[in-house]
Amino acid sequence: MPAETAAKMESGEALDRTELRALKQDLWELYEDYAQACDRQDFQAWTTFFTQDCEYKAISRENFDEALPHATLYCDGLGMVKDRAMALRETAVYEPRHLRHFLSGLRVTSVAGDSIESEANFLVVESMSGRESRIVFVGTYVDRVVRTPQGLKFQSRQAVFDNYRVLVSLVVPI
Amino acid sequence: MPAETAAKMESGEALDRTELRALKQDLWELYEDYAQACDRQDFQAWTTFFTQDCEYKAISRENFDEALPHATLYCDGLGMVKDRAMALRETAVYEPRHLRHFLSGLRVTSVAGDSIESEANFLVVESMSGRESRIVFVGTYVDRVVRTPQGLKFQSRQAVFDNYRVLVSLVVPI
Amino acid sequence: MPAETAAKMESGEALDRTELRALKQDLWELYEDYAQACDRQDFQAWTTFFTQDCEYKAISRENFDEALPHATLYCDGLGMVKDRAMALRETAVYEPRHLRHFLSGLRVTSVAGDSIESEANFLVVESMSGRESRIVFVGTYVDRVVRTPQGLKFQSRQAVFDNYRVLVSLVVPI
Amino acid sequence: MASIPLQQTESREAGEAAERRWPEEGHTRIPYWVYTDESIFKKEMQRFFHGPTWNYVALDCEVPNPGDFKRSWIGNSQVVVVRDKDGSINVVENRCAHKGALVCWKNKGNAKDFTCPYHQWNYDLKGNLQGVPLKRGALGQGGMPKDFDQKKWGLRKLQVTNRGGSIWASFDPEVPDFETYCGPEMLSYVDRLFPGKGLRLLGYSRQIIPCNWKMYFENLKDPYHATLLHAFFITFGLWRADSKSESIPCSDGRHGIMVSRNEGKKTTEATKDMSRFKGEFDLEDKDTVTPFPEFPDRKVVGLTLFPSVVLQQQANTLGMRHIIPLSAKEVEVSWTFFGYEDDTPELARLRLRHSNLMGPAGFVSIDDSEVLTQCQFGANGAEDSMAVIEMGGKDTEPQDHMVTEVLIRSFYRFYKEAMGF
Amino acid sequence: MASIPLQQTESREAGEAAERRWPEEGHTRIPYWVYTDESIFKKEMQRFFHGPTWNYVALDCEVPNPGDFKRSWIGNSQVVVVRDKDGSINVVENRCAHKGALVCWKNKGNAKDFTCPYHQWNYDLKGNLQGVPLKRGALGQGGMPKDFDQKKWGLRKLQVTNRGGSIWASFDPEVPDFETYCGPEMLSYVDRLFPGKGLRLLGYSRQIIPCNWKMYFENLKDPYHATLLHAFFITFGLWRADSKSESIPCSDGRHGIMVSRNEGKKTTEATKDMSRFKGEFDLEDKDTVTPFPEFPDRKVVGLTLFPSVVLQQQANTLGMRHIIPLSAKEVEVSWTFFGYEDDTPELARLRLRHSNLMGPAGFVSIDDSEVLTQCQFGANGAEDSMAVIEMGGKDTEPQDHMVTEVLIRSFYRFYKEAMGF
Amino acid sequence: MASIPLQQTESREAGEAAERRWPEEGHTRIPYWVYTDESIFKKEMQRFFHGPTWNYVALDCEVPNPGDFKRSWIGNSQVVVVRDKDGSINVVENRCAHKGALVCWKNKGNAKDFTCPYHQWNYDLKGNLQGVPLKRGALGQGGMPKDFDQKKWGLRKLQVTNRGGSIWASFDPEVPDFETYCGPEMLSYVDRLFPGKGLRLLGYSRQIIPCNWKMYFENLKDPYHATLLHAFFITFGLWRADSKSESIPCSDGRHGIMVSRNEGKKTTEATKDMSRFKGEFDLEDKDTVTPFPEFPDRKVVGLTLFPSVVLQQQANTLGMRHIIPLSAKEVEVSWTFFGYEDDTPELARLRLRHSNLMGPAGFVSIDDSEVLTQCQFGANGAEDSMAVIEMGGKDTEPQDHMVTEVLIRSFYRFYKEAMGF
Ligand code: FES
Ligand code: FES
Ligand code: FES
Ligand SMILES: [Fe+3]
Ligand SMILES: [Fe+3]
Ligand SMILES: [Fe+3]
Repeated sequence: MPAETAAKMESGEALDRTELRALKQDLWELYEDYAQACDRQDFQAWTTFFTQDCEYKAISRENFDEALPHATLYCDGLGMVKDRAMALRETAVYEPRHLRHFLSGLRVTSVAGDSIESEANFLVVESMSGRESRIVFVGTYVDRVVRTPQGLKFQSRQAVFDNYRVLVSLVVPI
Repeated sequence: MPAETAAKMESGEALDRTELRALKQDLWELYEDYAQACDRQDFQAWTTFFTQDCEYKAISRENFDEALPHATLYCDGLGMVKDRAMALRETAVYEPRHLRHFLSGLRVTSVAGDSIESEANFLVVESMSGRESRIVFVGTYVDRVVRTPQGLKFQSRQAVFDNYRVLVSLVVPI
Repeated sequence: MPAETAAKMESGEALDRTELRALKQDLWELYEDYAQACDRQDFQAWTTFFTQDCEYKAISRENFDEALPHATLYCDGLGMVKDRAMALRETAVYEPRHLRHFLSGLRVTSVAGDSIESEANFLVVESMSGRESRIVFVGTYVDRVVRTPQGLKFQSRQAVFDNYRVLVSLVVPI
Repeated sequence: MASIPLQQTESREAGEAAERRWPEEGHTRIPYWVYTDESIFKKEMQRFFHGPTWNYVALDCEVPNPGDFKRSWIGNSQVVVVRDKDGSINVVENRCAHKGALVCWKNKGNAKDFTCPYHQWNYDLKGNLQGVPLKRGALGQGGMPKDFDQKKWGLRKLQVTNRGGSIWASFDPEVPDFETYCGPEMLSYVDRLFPGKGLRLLGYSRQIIPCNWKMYFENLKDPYHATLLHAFFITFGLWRADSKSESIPCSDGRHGIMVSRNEGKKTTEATKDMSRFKGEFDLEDKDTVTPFPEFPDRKVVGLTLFPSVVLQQQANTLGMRHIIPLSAKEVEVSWTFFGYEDDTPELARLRLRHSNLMGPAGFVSIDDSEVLTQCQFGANGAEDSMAVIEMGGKDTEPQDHMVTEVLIRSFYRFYKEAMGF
Repeated sequence: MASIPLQQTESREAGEAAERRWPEEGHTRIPYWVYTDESIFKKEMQRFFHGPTWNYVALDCEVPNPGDFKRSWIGNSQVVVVRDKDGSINVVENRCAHKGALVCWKNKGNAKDFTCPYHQWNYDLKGNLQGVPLKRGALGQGGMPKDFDQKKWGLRKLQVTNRGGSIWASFDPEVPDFETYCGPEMLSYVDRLFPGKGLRLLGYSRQIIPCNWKMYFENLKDPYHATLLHAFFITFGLWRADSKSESIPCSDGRHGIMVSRNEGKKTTEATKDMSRFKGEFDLEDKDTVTPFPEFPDRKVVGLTLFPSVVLQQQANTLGMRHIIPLSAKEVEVSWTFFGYEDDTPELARLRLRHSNLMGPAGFVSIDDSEVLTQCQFGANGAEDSMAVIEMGGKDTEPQDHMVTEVLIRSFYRFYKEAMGF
Repeated sequence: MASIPLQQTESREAGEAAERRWPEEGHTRIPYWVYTDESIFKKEMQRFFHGPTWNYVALDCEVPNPGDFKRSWIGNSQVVVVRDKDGSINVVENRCAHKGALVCWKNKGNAKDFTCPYHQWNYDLKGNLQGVPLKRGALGQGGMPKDFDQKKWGLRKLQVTNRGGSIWASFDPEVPDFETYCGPEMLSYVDRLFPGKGLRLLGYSRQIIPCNWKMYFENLKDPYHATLLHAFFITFGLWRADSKSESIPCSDGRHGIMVSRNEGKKTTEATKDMSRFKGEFDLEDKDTVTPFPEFPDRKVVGLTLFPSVVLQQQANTLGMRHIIPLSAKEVEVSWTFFGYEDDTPELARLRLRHSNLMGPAGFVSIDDSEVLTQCQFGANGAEDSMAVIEMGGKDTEPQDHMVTEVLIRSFYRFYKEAMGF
């Protein structure tokens, strides 16, 4: 385990290298499955990645760094996550689009019992009719993942985007 | 293995988690080696990733979703793959360019004997003289891979690009 | 191990597939940790990835392919690496920016004792106030990594960027 | 309502703009070239944003302490809003008097003074030039000429008003006072949101919409669309045609007041015209659409305060939507969400939740951002065509309902005259 | 060939365009400013694409059932092609009569009617405005004025022709009929491709080429380049100077017919001039260059039907190359590949294979896309310079070979006059 | 210093440019519209880069062998620099005489001749058209008309000067000779860097700076900023106000010579004005700031040779900074780093190390690229405002120190007149 990462690990019961790698592999699958649900715009599937007491934010780095509570998209509890999914399906009006996630740089920053803090970079590319494909979001996930009987889930997921401003609208969760 | 993926797996003889991970590692190497051959513009090497009875398509999502048979680049059999490679070397006229592939989100959607169906996201960035580097392709590979004595090969590779239109030309296969 | 890669491996004592994969995993962590240090703009941390006798270059593909010695950013020895880090902190004047690295396609091209040659693709996306996020660098790392008591370090890292030109300035090392 | 003349502030006018002719029907029509012509855009920047108008630039809670600064925009000009040592607020243009470099390179921070990086000319927090390095040369050589008058070369200083914690600025020294500029009715609504109690900054959301800035402004002068387009609004009764409403043009039409009331989920006579009403759709978490009744008048309000901002109060979310035009075909909308220092924790929580209605990912604002994009697509290349805005009649008088485009008509009556069309 | 006047449809002309002077040599020269000047582009959009021309918009097999629609383009205006309940085809402009939003947001689909999302004005499949929600207000208030005449506010309706399954539209109600517009010779070639039997849609390829739309059009009026540039063509005899060919300008030069014959791999006298001939190069899979002889005349044909399309038949690939100009320096080429309902499976298979010759990845089309990019690079900033097009002489008469630029000369003779240069 | 008239080379002038009026203070002011107006940019390209000027295009060591070529730029026109069979160097415009395609598609290479890919017109290394395929037709048909005079249709040939291995070109056949154009003082400094001994190419760095090209040019006429902005320079004594320096305008101000001396790390009287001096900061590897004394005069030099290049010699890094304007608001700076064939290995090593001071990642150049970006931000939309350049007085005479903007004043005195403002 790189010294860098180890230094940031606050775990009481430090993982050895093999355990950490196994954990990262599990997390990586979680991250990729989540990205895939977003890319498919399967909003129902998206809700299944969260715990009941979850928090989900798509938040600008500006707000995150200043510790401002407002997030561009903010869900406080699984109910709000489910309401967002339903609203996207039932009430929101938007032009069709394709989105693709690219992830890199997964890192575990803390392990405490069943609670894991981890981060990774994301890049989201959008394609729409009549326009060139373009980067719509780039940034870092700042997450707290917990082990549950149903596998790993996000208790807190913050998609901290570096973009100064959102291009038109943030429809599909990041 | 996440429930999501498992649900889509049609295999008669389901793989356990360890087997699936091993398979994904093999596939990942195949995908990366393929991308690398494209990036190097080593067209001869590119032909070696396909089976004799292969199909290769670079196809727009528009055609793919509408199940239209036309593909922007279409090879039906290894002969056509080899002819494409030769034509790119010998007859095509095009301005020099550099391309780089970025892959993310490999997933196995089906395993049946030696035949594996898998997908992954691709992003291709182009650099040319006098211009800024830009995204030229983004989308999803939809593949059927088979085990052969020479290792894993593509029996069918569809590079389904989300881009509404090709930027100038598609010279180097995706 | 794919035939392709094997052919390029010049090692006297060839690694078997398992050893190679283990090596790639170690390298991948090194690459990701390095990228993370750059993204955090932690210049001090950046210096720790290099050996005493290191060479670091951010060099255009144009110069690299023509074997021209000039690099846009050039450090010859750890002293110069440290001086660069200090100058970025203490003397350079630049507008604040966020950068994110995305890596793909790690490959080992040679193993000779404790010295490993490896490559990978990089994509760097920049975000600045009042502007859209954009690709600032894309290309390939060409590296020589050595095993040291402190873990893997770069004896030589060349960030060979395909971009025809740098967008404004190269402040944060690639 | 006072009639405030909007003087012509620029002498030369771009050629194309000068030749345009408005449709003869007048303010019930909008020719699409007002949304596409860059020479008109240039003229708007000069005449409106650099003219005798008050432009929203910040909330004072964003710069609480002496030396705290924030960069902001007036049209396409960048300014710095900074709290002075005496606690007052200054607004200066962010351009060095020497050779034009931006002096301040960060969006927010704290400074004792501002030093331009290029040649280190130094300005105090009022924008006065207080230091020119090597002004007397080095080793007895060079330096500024004797007649160089440092007092003449400060940063451009703007007029500033602080109204209950909302900060407004003007490039024009002749601008009428803020009270006159708003007029009594608009002012009362501004004061309703900024009654003088402490503000609490909740955060920002910024977005770029590929449409003309006036389309965005119009969107908030258009209660008619809200009751039809926004399924979320209609379904949960947050904004409906069958609620008691008002549409009040102010100051010759430049400003507009849009008022309604949250009447909850319901089905009435008028529902049949709202085809996007989704009676069957319900929420898991009702808090999102259940406002705490913080204003005694129980109103829901959208104010368009010309030319730079929309003040929004919907459920418990309060927001300043700063309009930053980028070009004829692109506008940045910069949302500042805020509450009050005396908010209870529960109200603070509701503000955050309700801000999900608004902004780039807002349950209702998504619809607007998307539809405005499509309006600009329609306007592009349609210079021979025009919009018709006759809902609620053809006149420009205040109306006590929302099935009307009177606010838009009033605005274009004003616009047409102010632009000399 | 009938001489069809191309009227001036716009009243005001952009300043720069009006001042340009054509080189005195006339139609044997092309000044590079025709490829770079945005004011000329604007004039072309008005005069050609919005003028008395027939523009390709779709194939009827793309919208087989009532309610099926497809979005398409005429110049830089978006239209919707929709099959009406009675099976006929309507083409309407995709812009709401109210405030200009695009009414249809999807490229393809099926609809009973079109509802604009913004205020839900509803149009039938002919483009008639059939519903305005809250037209009579709500709770007795608001609504449209009494004199609002719904009949006047439909979507803009275009003239439509369906010729053997190819759909053409015109913004100009005064456009001559399609037969007259094409002229008998072009018409016979259109009918050759669209003889009235059922069409089968194979798919689309779209590309953007950073060049003026006329460069693309010229490229298909230029048989001379094909026999030199396209190594793949020459080597496999798909298009060669030493094959029996024709080059026929039509309708004052606006259209062009380019004909040749596939004579297979061979070496003749003329081969020596074709330095890109690669005698040694052969294919593993010969099917790619082995057409099934489906047309009795054994011709290979490229038609430029002004201003919007190239009709291509090469080997067994049939394609409509829709020309969608984006700006003076960018064109989208949208390829629709098709076959016939009665194609045998083997012929269907060959069509797909042969489409590898064409499109953004086409064995020969790559060359064109790349070379046109370089032509635009050359034209940019070269307003004082011009092209010379004297191959095959200086006149504009039809020629029975391909070593000629007569189609391009004819086109620019027409263009010069039509644009008033 | 000879006064070389800069003739008006274009007949029509863009409308906007013609109407601009310079501030009455004259050359001590720069109105910001010189940095933002595209019609002025167009005029500059014609009048300066296509006019009677000598433009840097290459070093002869980049094309050592017959047939070696390199693409380069003069303003926004691309040229090919090629070594002919006899060892001399030709410069031709990269645009086919036929239909304008770029003839050469690679940045560097070796060629016996140039064949345009489109129709394979073939040019010799001087740019003469030597082959037109199918000129006499095929099978007795087609071909070029009898009066087609091949001699008239070559590539555009430029005037060329090779001065000690630096290659210069001009579009204008009437350009004065290079010596006259430079004037004796500038010429002596050019010769100091190019004394006739063999050059060694070290490599390129290219960058795009979102600023007007003149801002970049000015930056190198501005010794005053360097002693204040560049903490790295000041701290290590590479460029400081308290070193013996000169600021010499040449040829009516178009060119400029900036001279100083490396006096190492020190603290003097003047240090107090240099607030960015970092006495406590030291390097691990001192080589970076320790030049080998290769020039007997021990000078450090920056030359602005109008309009296309900055020649830089700082420590042991030698560089040609080629200025390639892309638009009014963007410039490419293309750096060619070089040494001499007789460099010792140690000197060669130092050149590479010292090039870390310069270029897109240069310890000092980063500051410039960043600050110029901010200057353009300041200029945008500030057409009613202007820069003041009075450091070192108001006149335009040479000065023997660096606390002055005399080179910029001289340049704008020249510019104002040359542009007819
Ligand atoms: S530009 Fe600000 S000090 Fe010179
Ligand atoms: S814009 Fe279409 S209904 Fe209002
Ligand atoms: S354009 Fe060069 S040969 Fe025709
Ligand atoms: Fe709305
Ligand atoms: Fe062609
Ligand atoms: Fe500098």
